[in-house]
Amino acid sequence: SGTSSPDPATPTTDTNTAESDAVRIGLSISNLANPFFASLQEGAAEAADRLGVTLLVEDAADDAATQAEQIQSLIEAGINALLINPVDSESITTSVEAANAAGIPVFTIDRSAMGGEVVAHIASDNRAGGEMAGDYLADILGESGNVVELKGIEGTSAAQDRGAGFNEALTAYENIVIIAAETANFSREEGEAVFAAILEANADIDGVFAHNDEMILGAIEAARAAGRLEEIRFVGFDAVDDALSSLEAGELQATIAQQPAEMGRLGIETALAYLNGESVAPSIPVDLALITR
Amino acid sequence: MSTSSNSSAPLLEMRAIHKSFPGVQALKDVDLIVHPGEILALLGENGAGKSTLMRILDGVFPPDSGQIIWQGQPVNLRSPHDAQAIGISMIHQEIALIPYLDVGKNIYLGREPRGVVPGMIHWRKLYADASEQLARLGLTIDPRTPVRDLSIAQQQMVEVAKALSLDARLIVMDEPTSSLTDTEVETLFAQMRRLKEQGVSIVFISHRLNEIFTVAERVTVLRDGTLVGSKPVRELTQDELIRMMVGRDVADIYMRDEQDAPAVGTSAPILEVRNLTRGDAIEDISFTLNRGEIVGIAGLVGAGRTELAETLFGVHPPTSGEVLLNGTALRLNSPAQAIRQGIALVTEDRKAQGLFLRMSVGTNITMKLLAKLASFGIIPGGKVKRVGSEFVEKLNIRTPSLGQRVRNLSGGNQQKVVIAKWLTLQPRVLILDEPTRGIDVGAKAEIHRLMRALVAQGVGILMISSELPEVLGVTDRVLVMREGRLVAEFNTRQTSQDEIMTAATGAKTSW
Amino acid sequence: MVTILRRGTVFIFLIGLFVFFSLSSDRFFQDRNLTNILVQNAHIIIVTVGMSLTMISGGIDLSVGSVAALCGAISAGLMVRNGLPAEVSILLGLALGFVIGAINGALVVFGKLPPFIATLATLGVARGLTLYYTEGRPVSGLTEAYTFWGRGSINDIPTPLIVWLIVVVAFTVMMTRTRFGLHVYAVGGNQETARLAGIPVDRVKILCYALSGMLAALAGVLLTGRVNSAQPQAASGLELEAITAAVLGGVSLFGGVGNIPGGVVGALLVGVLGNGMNLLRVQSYPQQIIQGVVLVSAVAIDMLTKRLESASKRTKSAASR
Amino acid sequence: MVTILRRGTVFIFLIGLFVFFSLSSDRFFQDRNLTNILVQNAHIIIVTVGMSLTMISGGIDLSVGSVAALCGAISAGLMVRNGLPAEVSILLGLALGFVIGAINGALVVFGKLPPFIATLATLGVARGLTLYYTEGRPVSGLTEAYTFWGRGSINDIPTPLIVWLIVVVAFTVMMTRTRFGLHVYAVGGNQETARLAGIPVDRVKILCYALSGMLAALAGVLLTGRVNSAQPQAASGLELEAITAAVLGGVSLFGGVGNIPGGVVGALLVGVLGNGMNLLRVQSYPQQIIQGVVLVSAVAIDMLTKRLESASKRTKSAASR
Ligand SMILES: Nc1ncnc2c1ncn2[C@@H]1O[C@H](COP(=O)(O)OP(=O)(O)OP(=O)(O)O)[C@@H](O)[C@H]1O
Ligand SMILES: Nc1ncnc2c1ncn2[C@@H]1O[C@H](COP(=O)(O)OP(=O)(O)OP(=O)(O)O)[C@@H](O)[C@H]1O
Ligand SMILES: [Mg+2]
Ligand SMILES: [Mg+2]
Repeated sequence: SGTSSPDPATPTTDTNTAESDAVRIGLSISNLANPFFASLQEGAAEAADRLGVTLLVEDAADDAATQAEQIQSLIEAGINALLINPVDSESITTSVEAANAAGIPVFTIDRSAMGGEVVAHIASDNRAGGEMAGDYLADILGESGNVVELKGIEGTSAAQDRGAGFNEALTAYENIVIIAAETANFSREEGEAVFAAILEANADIDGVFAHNDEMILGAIEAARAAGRLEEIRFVGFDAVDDALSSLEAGELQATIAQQPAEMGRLGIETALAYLNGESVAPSIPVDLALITR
Repeated sequence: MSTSSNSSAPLLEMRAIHKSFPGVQALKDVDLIVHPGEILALLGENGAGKSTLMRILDGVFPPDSGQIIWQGQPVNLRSPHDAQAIGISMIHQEIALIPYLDVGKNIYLGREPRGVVPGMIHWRKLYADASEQLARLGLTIDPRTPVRDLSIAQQQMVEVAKALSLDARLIVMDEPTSSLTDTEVETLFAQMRRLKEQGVSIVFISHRLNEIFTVAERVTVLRDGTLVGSKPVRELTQDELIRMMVGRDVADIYMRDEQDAPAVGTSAPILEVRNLTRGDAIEDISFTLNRGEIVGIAGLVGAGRTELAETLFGVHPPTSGEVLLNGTALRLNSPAQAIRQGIALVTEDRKAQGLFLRMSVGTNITMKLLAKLASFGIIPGGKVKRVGSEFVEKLNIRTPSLGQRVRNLSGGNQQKVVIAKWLTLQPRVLILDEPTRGIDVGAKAEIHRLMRALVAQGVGILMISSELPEVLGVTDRVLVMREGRLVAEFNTRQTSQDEIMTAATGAKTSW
Repeated sequence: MVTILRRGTVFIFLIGLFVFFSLSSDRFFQDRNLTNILVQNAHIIIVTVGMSLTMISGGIDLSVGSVAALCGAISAGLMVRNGLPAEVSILLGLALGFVIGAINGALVVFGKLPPFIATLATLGVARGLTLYYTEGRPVSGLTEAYTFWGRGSINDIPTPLIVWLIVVVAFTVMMTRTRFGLHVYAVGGNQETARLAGIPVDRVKILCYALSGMLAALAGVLLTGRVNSAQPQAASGLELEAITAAVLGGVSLFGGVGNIPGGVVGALLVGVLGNGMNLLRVQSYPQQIIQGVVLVSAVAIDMLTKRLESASKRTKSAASR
Repeated sequence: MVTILRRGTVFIFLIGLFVFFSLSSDRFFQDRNLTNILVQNAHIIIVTVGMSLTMISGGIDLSVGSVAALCGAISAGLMVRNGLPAEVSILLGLALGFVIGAINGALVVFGKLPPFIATLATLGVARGLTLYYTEGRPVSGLTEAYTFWGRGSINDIPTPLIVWLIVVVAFTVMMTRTRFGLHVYAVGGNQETARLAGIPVDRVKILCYALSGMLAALAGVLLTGRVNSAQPQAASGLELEAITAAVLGGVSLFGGVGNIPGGVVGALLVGVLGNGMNLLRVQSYPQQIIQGVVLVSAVAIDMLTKRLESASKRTKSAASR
């Protein structure tokens, strides 16, 4: 029932809101001290300004219990819609259920909720990110060559989605062969160790994609040690600081960046669209950015 | 039932038993017969194979070949459980109690009284029964006391209680008296006779020959894993018995060599103990040990002898009093310090305090020496081997090699390793707590000879022993302790077993 | 009872934490939060019971976390993919846990493997099988009948709380009142001696591991129910938490010593500490540090009181002479 | 020598794996790959040496992984942030490891804490401090002088290989030829007997933990050098790998038994297995399963040969009479 049209904003009638025409949206953020979420909030604030929405922001400082309490007070403040960036996917369930009970539509951003009725989940499209990485790698390799995939911790959604996107992208290039796909558990040390073994097993490697930057940075060190840095192209994911400097140094060719501000903007726009009676997809993918030198 | 069944068919026959361990043929073609209602003594030197034979009977391990016939039927005993099931109960040489469990649980372990609900234990009955068993042996221990809080002697009595509580046809007692004093031994013998009257058979192992003559009817002797023979006790003298065991004559082992004996009181004091007190364990102890003198300490189980030895060795600091070594005050903070000052202690509990069971015989013997020989912390390998072999030979330790793990030695041979460890050190004061526990007559004589050689060099020896004949045989003076206090002192040559016992028990009468 | 009191200090430490957090955060001592603590630690408590069992018997079970994940996933899968009723799926999951545990026991008893190695191998194998079975994705689509066990309630009392209480009581009775319980202590206290006393040492050990496996499976079912899906990486590292709780509760790594309620107190101590620090908004770096310090203090104080106690006992017995 | 041979089976298993992988992958038995194996396991081997030490003394050191991370990060930080020369930074890092280890030892000896709890607390505290110090980000910008230890070489022999060989030889000599080594075995074999034999038990234990801490720091420095930056989450879980290697190599969790080269063989066995499976492109789910199975078989076969050996010895000695 999540994608259907909304009940018109009934709560506004019985509250004391002066500007009853202005839509009020609550945004509960896990931790504003983290720059990633700070820019998520900025994106949301900017969109709210532009669209004339009143935005009420709460910072849970990474604490699930605080978040639950703040959401309770947002509900009592009579908001029309609730955007949640949960501290913890599991314990947020009770807050989502509380909002459901109060008839307030709920949207989650970046991290999902495990229970309760959520209209839409807005998050980076890891799958699309994987595809971008695959396409870019194919592109710089001239659409042919041997590539390696370094996978994250098996069973995590990031590893699943990034891997799926990457593999799907590469099916389009018949001259590109994935010669090895190993897990290095998102760690730099393991990235180094695993890629060193892969280097030994394969005399001819043209490109590597890793599910995060830590692993690709490890792989770069392994290639350096083997004296094969020059002959291999590297693509990572996440755009961490070390990856950006490696990009500067010309060792890493590309990394995929998430766009938190974009998530914030999409969150507000989706909520408003829903309140305006438009139908909304349950999962709203947020584009990722390919960062190259 | 009565003893008349002796002439009837044997209760147990072990036929042509063979057993070998890596490097050791422990038993070779051994036969053993036990009649109903009989107390049979099983004798032999350390390592002769007595415990091995009994452990085969208990199903601990199988024989390499041979047969066990129980009441005329061949039986296959694959575990102690099987042995228990047919009515064999066993007191093992090494104390086999679970230290963290209490006395009552230990006594009934494996055959707990059942409660109303299946699987449940009837605790009240268990503790009541345990109390009764303990009382029968004259023990006043609370059955809820954890076993690790008991002294070795008390643990040995708990083992006895455990074996007696089992409704057994045959009870094997592997050196049950090795750390008991006469009083407990008498209690035990009374119980053994009572059981015999009820038709229960007992196999009794001991290195105290006087006990054999007191309680056993027949002896079976092993030597080097082979059967020497079996005879009624009354047809034997002590010398004949020793000859059977060792295969040669042994001069009266307690005979004092008069020339070696120091003149009491003329030598300079080496150790002076003044008003030594530690909590309630030992109170106001004062005595002097002279250079070249062997002083014995006698007393009942729990009299505080071990506590005194441990205090002198710095295991527990005293609450008050002082100890002088060669006229200077000793600091009794740790064993390490005591050792540095020239004091050595052979502890009573060899398994818990004396040995590294999983290490080799060589390492155990030379452990103390190594620390001394090591220069810049580096150990001289050759020398270690030489000293190790020397002591193995001197004390006649039966081991296939210096590399054998100590846990694989027979009980008596383990005890010899403990003693050897301290002899390598050449201390100035040697304290021995039950040093010859479980050691055979020959080796005991050898240890006594070594003690005398040490005192001849000016060492002072303090010997705790529960075996009064030994105390009378080797010491110059005897101190008697009772309830943590020193209650009497005797010149060994002018006292008797009765006089010492009277002082130890505080009783007026002797028996 | 005596055994519970004997571990008094860690328990008092737990009370102390309660008082401290109640004073420093007005949200701590609220129904909702307290219930949370009791529910969220359910799987740890249950696994700690099994861990205490294997540890008291002289072994250890490192496989609990991945056995929980595997049995959670398979029971969920049986229901979602194969359409079995929730109850049947859960019972089959528990049976699987029992069997895996028994295999651990057999490896230890007949393979003569050190328990550390045997269960570590099972840890790897079970996690691998979980990933294989789930293809690395969560198994979702559970019905109320399943999730009831992880997040339902009976008369407002949360089911997981009821489940762990029953487990704790049952296993406490087992360890203190039955022959099997006594035999576990005996085997852990001294295996050789236990054998000489005629105790079926091998059977006792295998049963300990099997029960530990079954409890791990139960923990996996509760966890799956609570988060409404079986996660392939669920319960990783659970073994370390359970061992910590058990040791905090007085179970010895060398066997023969400890009791069930002690481990529960240990698990709650760790749980309350984490919850309280979250309420006080302690950042996550200092949390690890504080946790370490509290861990050390709790056990150190416990050791200290024990020494004082035995010293006073000695004086008392002296006076009574 | 005897001790090495006694652990012959695990060693033979290692050789067997070598042969198997050499036959199945032509890449395996190449200079470069073999060197890789020897270099990439350097930190595990070094930590295993320290772990064997504490385990032989009857304890355990769970803090090695986070101590490695902390000391790696701080030595890197001293150089990058404070401008100290690489060698000085590294030495200070090792000293820090030694001190942390000594604190572990003091907690065990004077605080009477179970080693498991004491070092688990240190695990948490050290990881917390690492995150605090690094603010959760890698410390990069190391010079050649630092990374030389983790990925340089001398005459074409990789430095980490040289370092671990030296560590292994030095500690083997220490354990077999010196008084301290003998005392470590004695303390682990029977603490009570050791104390009564005048061995300074407390000092021996503290030194074991201190050395383990120092070796962990050394491992951290090598690891930091190898990946060219200090990672705040570096070496997590290293403790489990080291314990596994040590137990595989015959070190007992109950103390008193084991030797240094055994642990090295154990570490290499795990390393070779991982490397070989990567070369054979085994997927990662089955890798965990295969690893478990190999672990169990290696130890089981070892146990079996030992039993057969003693049986054949028996027959031989019987025949010779
Ligand atoms: N488990 C074992 N492994 C190897 N050798 C053993 C083992 N048990 C006993 N032996 C050897 O078998 C021989 C017989 O030992 P046993 O314990 O039967 O002697 P015993 O007659 O009881 O001696 P004691 O009077 O000292 O108790 C000894 O040489 C001993 O070293
Ligand atoms: N660690 C301890 N805790 C409690 N009581 C103890 C402890 N050690 C000894 N005792 C008790 O102190 C008393 C004196 O014991 P001690 O061992 O010194 O006596 P002993 O004369 O040497 O007798 P034994 O022949 O039993 O060795 C005994 O009642 C014993 O139970
Ligand atoms: Mg014997
Ligand atoms: Mg005594």
